[in-house]
Amino acid sequence: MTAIDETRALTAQEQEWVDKFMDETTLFLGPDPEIMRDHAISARSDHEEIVLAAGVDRLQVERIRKRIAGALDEGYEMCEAQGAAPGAKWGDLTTAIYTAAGDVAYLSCHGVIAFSAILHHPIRYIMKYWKDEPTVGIHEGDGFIHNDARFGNIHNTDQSMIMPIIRDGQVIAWVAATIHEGENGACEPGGMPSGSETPFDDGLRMSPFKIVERGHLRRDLLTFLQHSVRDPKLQLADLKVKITAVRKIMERIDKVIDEVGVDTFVGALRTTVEDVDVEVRRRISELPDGTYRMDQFMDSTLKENILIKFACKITVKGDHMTIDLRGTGPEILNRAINSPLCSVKSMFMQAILAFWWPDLPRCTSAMSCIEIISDEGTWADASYDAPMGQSLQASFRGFSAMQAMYSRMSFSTPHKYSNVVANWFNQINTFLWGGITQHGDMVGNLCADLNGMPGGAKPFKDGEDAVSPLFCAMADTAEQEVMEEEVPFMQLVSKRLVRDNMGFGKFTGGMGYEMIVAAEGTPQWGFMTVTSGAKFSSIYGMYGGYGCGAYPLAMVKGTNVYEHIRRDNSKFDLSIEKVMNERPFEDGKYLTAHMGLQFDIAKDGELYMISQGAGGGYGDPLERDPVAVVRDAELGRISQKVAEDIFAVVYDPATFRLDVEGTTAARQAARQARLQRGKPFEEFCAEFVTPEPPAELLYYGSWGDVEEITATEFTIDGPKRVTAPLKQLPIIMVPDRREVKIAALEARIAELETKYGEDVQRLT
Amino acid sequence: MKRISVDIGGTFTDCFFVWDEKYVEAKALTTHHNLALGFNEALDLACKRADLDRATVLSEVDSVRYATTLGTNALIERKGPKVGAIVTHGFEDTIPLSRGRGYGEGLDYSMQQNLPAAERPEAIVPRTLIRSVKERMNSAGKVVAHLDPEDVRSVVRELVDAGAEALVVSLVNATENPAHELAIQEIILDEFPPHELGAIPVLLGHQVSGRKGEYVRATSTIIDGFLHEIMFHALSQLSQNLRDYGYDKPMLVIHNSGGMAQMNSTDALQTIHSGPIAGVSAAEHLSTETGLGHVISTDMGGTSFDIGLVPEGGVKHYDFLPTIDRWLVSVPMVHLDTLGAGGGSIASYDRIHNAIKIGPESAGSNPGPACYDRGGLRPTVTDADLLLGYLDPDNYANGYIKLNPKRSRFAIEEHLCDHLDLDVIDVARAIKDGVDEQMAIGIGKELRVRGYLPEDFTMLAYGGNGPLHACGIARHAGIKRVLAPPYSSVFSACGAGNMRQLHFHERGVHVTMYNATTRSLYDRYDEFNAVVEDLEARGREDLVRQGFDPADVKYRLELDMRYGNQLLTQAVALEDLTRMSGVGDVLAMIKTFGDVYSHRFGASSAAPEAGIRCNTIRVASYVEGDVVNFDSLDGGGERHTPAQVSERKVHFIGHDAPLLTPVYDHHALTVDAVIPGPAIVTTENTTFLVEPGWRLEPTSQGAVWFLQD
Amino acid sequence: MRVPMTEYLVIDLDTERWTCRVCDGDMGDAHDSYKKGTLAYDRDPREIHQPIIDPTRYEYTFSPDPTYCRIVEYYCPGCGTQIETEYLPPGHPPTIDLLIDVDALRRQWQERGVDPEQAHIYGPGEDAQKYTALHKATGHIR
Amino acid sequence: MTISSPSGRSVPLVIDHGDYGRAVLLQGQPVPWREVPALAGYLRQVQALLDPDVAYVDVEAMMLGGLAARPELCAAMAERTRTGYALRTLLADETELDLVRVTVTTVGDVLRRRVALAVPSPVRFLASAHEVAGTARAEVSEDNADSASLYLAEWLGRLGGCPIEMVLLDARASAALAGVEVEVEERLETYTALTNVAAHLGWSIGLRTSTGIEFPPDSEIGQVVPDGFWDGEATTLDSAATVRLTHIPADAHPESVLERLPALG
Repeated sequence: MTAIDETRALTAQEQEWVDKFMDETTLFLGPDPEIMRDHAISARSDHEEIVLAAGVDRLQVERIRKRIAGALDEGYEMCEAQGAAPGAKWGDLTTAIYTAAGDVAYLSCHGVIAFSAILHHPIRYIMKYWKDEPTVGIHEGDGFIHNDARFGNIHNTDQSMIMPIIRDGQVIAWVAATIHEGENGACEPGGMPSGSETPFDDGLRMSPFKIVERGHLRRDLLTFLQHSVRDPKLQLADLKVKITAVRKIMERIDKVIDEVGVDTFVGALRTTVEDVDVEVRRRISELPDGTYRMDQFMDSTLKENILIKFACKITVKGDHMTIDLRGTGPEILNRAINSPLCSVKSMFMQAILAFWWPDLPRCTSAMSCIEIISDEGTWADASYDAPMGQSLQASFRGFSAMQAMYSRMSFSTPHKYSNVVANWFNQINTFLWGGITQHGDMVGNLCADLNGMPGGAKPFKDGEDAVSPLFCAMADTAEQEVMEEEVPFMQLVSKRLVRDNMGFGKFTGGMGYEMIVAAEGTPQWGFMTVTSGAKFSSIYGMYGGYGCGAYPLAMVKGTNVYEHIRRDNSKFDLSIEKVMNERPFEDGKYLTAHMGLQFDIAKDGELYMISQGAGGGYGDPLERDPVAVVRDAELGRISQKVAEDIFAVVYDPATFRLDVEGTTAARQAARQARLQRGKPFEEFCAEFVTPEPPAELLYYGSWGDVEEITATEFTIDGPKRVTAPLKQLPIIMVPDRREVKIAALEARIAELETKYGEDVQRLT
Repeated sequence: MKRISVDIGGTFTDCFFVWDEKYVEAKALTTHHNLALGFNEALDLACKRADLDRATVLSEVDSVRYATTLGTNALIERKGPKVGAIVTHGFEDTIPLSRGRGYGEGLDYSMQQNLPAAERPEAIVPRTLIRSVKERMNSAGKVVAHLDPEDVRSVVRELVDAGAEALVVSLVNATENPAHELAIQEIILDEFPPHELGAIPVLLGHQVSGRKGEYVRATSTIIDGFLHEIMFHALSQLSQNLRDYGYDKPMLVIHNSGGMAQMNSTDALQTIHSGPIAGVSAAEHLSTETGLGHVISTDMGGTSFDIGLVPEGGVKHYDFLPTIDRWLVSVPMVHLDTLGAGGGSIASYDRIHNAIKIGPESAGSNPGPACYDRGGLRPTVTDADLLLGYLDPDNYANGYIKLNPKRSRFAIEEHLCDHLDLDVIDVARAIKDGVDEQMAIGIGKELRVRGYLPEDFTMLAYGGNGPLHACGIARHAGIKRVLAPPYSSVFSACGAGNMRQLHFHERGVHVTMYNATTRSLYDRYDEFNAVVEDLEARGREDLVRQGFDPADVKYRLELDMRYGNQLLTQAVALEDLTRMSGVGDVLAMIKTFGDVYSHRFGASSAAPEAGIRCNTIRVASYVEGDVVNFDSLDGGGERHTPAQVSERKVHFIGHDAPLLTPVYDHHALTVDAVIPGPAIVTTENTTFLVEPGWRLEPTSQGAVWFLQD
Repeated sequence: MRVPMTEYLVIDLDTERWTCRVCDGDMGDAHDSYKKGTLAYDRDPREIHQPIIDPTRYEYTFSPDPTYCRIVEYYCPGCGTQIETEYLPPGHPPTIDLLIDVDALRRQWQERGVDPEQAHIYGPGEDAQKYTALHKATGHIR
Repeated sequence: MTISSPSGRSVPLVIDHGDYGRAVLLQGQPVPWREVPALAGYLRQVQALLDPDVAYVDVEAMMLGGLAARPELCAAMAERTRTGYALRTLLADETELDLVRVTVTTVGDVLRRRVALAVPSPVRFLASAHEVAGTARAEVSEDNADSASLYLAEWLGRLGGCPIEMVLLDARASAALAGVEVEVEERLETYTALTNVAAHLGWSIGLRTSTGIEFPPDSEIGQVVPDGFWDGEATTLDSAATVRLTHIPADAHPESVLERLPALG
């Protein structure tokens, strides 16, 4: 991109020359920072000014809104029913109407509301660059396609179809449908590659371009797209679905416009957007002024374990809120976990509209007035050149920061819009898979179990076990029988809660379940997992409650368990705990790993085992109702050890009768022990806090609440820790983990050779 | 034809009585402790109107049919036995965890979206009553892990010890191979005989639902087991009562599939919602008999607005995974869309947009609208209707309830007027218009997502509030003809009088009609036909067991099909084709599917190039029977305006000043009358509001047309 | 006037002090971080999230790795109630998670004109009201 | 609506037993209105001894008498001083409602009798609530009484589903009403919200005044059996009565009570 060193102010004439030169020599138009860094609603257009000055009839606006909502839902239902993408089937999609400037005025009732934070970007881009571009232009019947998150998206697997509503030659509004399509030609199937090491591994990167021209779908461009992805059927079918849905919506809206007139319609959209903006400011002013901070630490690049920080500080003053992400770790230029800022913002929006203010209409203005401070070049605000296949790793942490901090910010407010609730689980613990099915089809997809994220505890009730993904209400999980009919693997354990897997607290977080899968009857099959949190808990507790545990991937390779089970029914007694600890299949190889498993070939009958996480706990576990603890123990939800160690509850394990006195004494003792071992804070800090991270830890981010960023750079002399302001950090890349392992092995060999004095001839 | 049909609802027991040419309607209050009392009262009233006595009628009548919504209530009130469940190893928490939508099924939209308040309903089967057995079938029904009888014994013993009063066995892939479910049943019967266990009913998943989906099938079986006793009890009371008065034929029970069967061939699950569904069925019959064309049936009551879809040409719309109370189940149910809007819907102030929000909260019948004067403090649609002058405070609901307009005015002023800076009548108008439009949007969406246009439809309006809001809803929906149908006050019961004995049997299959990868068409005809034959045989058995001649049994083959990997599976009824004998049949099926699909979504949206699959084969087995005759709905002849009984000032949408509006009573509803709007007609059961620009033309059998001028 | 700021802490606007909601003990200056008034403890995460699979044989066991993750527990020095937990890398300075503008808080409540402790609820819905009432009746929640 | 008479009496009998029970059964301890198990035990004793046809539950004693244990609720009731605020707050309180709901349901289950819910009349309730809150009124207008009846009707509606046989509104003078100028004479016919909600839920409803007990037209005919009856005072039983209500004084002699009881059969 272009930049000029402004040492001397140019004259108007000079500036014009320069501009013209630059314009003529632009290599290509990248994302426009002016558009991409701005999430605020646009200023009123002249047209909107005039219309609103004339006054609006509130009741009429309400009627228009209802009809728009009906039309959008209609379009949504069509996409959900007809969409071929798995995401469409569980509602990972949206339909929306926008003002001429691209602000989302209304989003379909169902589906992923995070889209309301980012869809204005591509429209602003189209309006700025393509409207007056003679080779492009915007005409009636045109449709633009887009997926590249760097131009405004949650991630590249979502594809939008965007169409203008034009009256008298003017764009007066936009309608779009967006679906999580999955496959997009990335280096691994499914559209969210954890293995991507360059942006080019991320698959299709469509900046907004016109694929429907005056009502006609362009075959040439369509063919190009189909050739660029693994599933050309999907690419075609869903493009058709989106076009049909958007057109249906537009038919309804045309009717509304015909009835009420362009001015009233435009006024209604703008009023809606502005109403919400006013309301959001009012709601912010209800929160206590102050600063709130929550830092999160992620333990994985999905290839190797590191520790990278997601820093988040919120300041509330009057009706103004600022979110400050500075201190967040740098982007890692050859790993998939980086996220563009807009994607992180979309998950802020998700938290705002789903967890803060679920009653608020979904539009761009829900976050418009909130100021966001972030420096480009972090993994939560990645630059143009960073791979972003697993941007959810950063953006879901953006969600968690907002979700948990709001429960804290709003704790004291007398008027609440949603329940105080501890952290929702924030990882998509599921299997991605691909290969050749029993029907001979080539497929790639994932288990909908990612929709079983456990909920956080409430201040008055335990969290719901494996209940709903944080990013979409009413997202469905599949029936195994239906899955097994389509794909050549079984969930031998499909849904069984894992004992002790909850966020402990006065009220406990929801529990997660384990899944054990194995392929059967397929020439070629493989699995992937794409989550972090095997060494550092992904979510934390609230007010003395604990977070979730850490989640491994466990595998039994080199044996066909189906053969064992067919021979001996007693071997069909599977749980991660039993299989890994008792090792019932003699010939098997038992392994654990973190949950960033790149596509791994699975032979028939090899076991892959994972567990859903847990929701955060609320309050001091010693305050948990002892009866509830015993009930959990009786149901096998917790072990006796946990009942005693964490909750200090004593009961008879044979009869599950609570020992009331024993419990009172144990709790008294536990409190005393805390008073004994706890150190006054200053004293504690003096012992605990170190000036920098432990030497062996690959740590990225600020160490404490400081401006400078700590990182490990891999230099020619090996890893070297650097601490500097973000802008001055070197480019961060991590070495290939296999090379690291080989180097370690070679060093060990050399060491042993030396030790035993072996003389090795390298050249024979 | 001599026939009694009843619909036992939460409040009223409706009776529709056919005695040769005489058609009589009657109503009584439902008597919950013994349904027979209310039944008898309604029947007696009907008999009196027909100049007959109960004993004569019951000894001569050829059938008694019965529809009810009581199963739903029993479920909501959780009145039932302790059910234990036996599931496949590895699926121990499938039932308690439900599916991803499990916390929100059956809730209104705002609660579904509210994740911080997400809470699953209280389980019917508590986790303590779920056990797994080590066994597993694969998707083709091949045994992966064998069943161990010892394992079964200990598990059953545990469940019985834990207090299970009914047992549900629902194993993975049992629809493909039920051997393990049957084996478990056998072990239970052999080793836990009734004298030891008492009569613990055992229900097998594959017998309740033939579809794939281990969660929905288990849930269906559980609900069936849970309601079994209470339904059986209620039905027995009724049938005993019938026997006492000389009726010796079997009592017929209406099913939510749109058919009916004898009591002993009825699963409890099949009776849920059968009342409202009988109404849709009546609409269908009315449409066929009188040539109404496309019909949308609407039933607007106090808390909900039910929409049923009856397109011309017998196209059926079913829900295959309907929600019952808070549970997703697997049973083919006639499609009924329910909007949370009725007379009791609460109007509240929407601060964000400075507007009025209507529903989804409802004042229900307790406390009811503010004007019921039972302590209801918040304004409702009925309060708006009252203030606008549509309702007569002294003659509402046949005089059962005296309305108090003072309360309505107070509630609206208190909650809405100041905020909106509008006066009471303006607000009332906005409420009435708003709710009409909301329902019209619901109707429009319902039709359009299925490929229909509202303007092509006749709207049937029944239910307590239907004829009052009919014109308003129709105007917003773009519908020009509204019919308050014949016998509208007992319309569901009337529908029950028309139903056929019908049974559905279905099986989940994996039939690739067209394989896009290999570019080949399905050719395993024998396999396909064998499934169809088996399903037909099961339907035949059901009907033969009820005394029908196998030769009278007819079959309709239906397939659920889809393109590629769509979520949507479209039910396709094959009118004449019941077997597959060559490529021509396969292509015919594909074509029928394509036609239905293109009609629904537009021709360009069909995607056969992505492959074509059939997931479910379903056979409807039925016998034809006598039906109620509806008179022609064409009035014809000269019409004149009858005499009004009074007049009053009434506020209408689109008219700033109140209009002096004539008021009529039921005497005005003669077949040669025409009542131009604005007008109000108050009858025993309902209020007809004729808005300006509409006219009302009664026809025979109590039906009334609303027509746009 | 006492404003409940967390499950276990109120800010007493009269004294401008953080105060424990369980034992009424003083927890320091309300203008500063409440953590300064707590006792803190560095907890090995394996004691809380106990291994489910054998830690002697496997690297990943369901327990967080203590070389990556520590749980800092904060106790009220008066009654020993665990008022917060914090998951941190070993040696990472504890986060100042809450700094309240006390004067603004006072103004806010003066305008509201109600007693913050009386007005406090956990959520708007029927669920919150129902369960809160139930637990309050048994004294299980404050 | 007929009140059932499970005891077998020809006219069902409702007994206000609080004073007598306290003296005779509880050795002077107050009736444990707020402790459900203890209360059920006490009512079982009353039933064994006197066999009333419905279980008499005194809401006034239960709620207003127990508010000392709910200082935060009292404070909330006192937050505004406008007429009716205290009552409205009290009746909106979920904990109190739950207590009544649980009590009535449990009593119904344990005794297998339906419940007569004795509730202060709107004016009396209004005044008592203000007294408890410490925001006592000087006067109560017709509108105040009407609003109070609405709050009470809404509250009663929320007890729908409980095994309630009848609601007895107590409009007799009380300490809380001393010195309060009441503009209206309480009449059942003016409390349409209350009679409607009772009719809707299938309950009988009566208004007890200093002179007797009034039921809506075409429903019960009530007779109040005076206190003196229990000490042997001659009392004419009204043969038209369909329900009888009596209060047994604390100082009634147990022997005399048992002796007089069959006279009401």
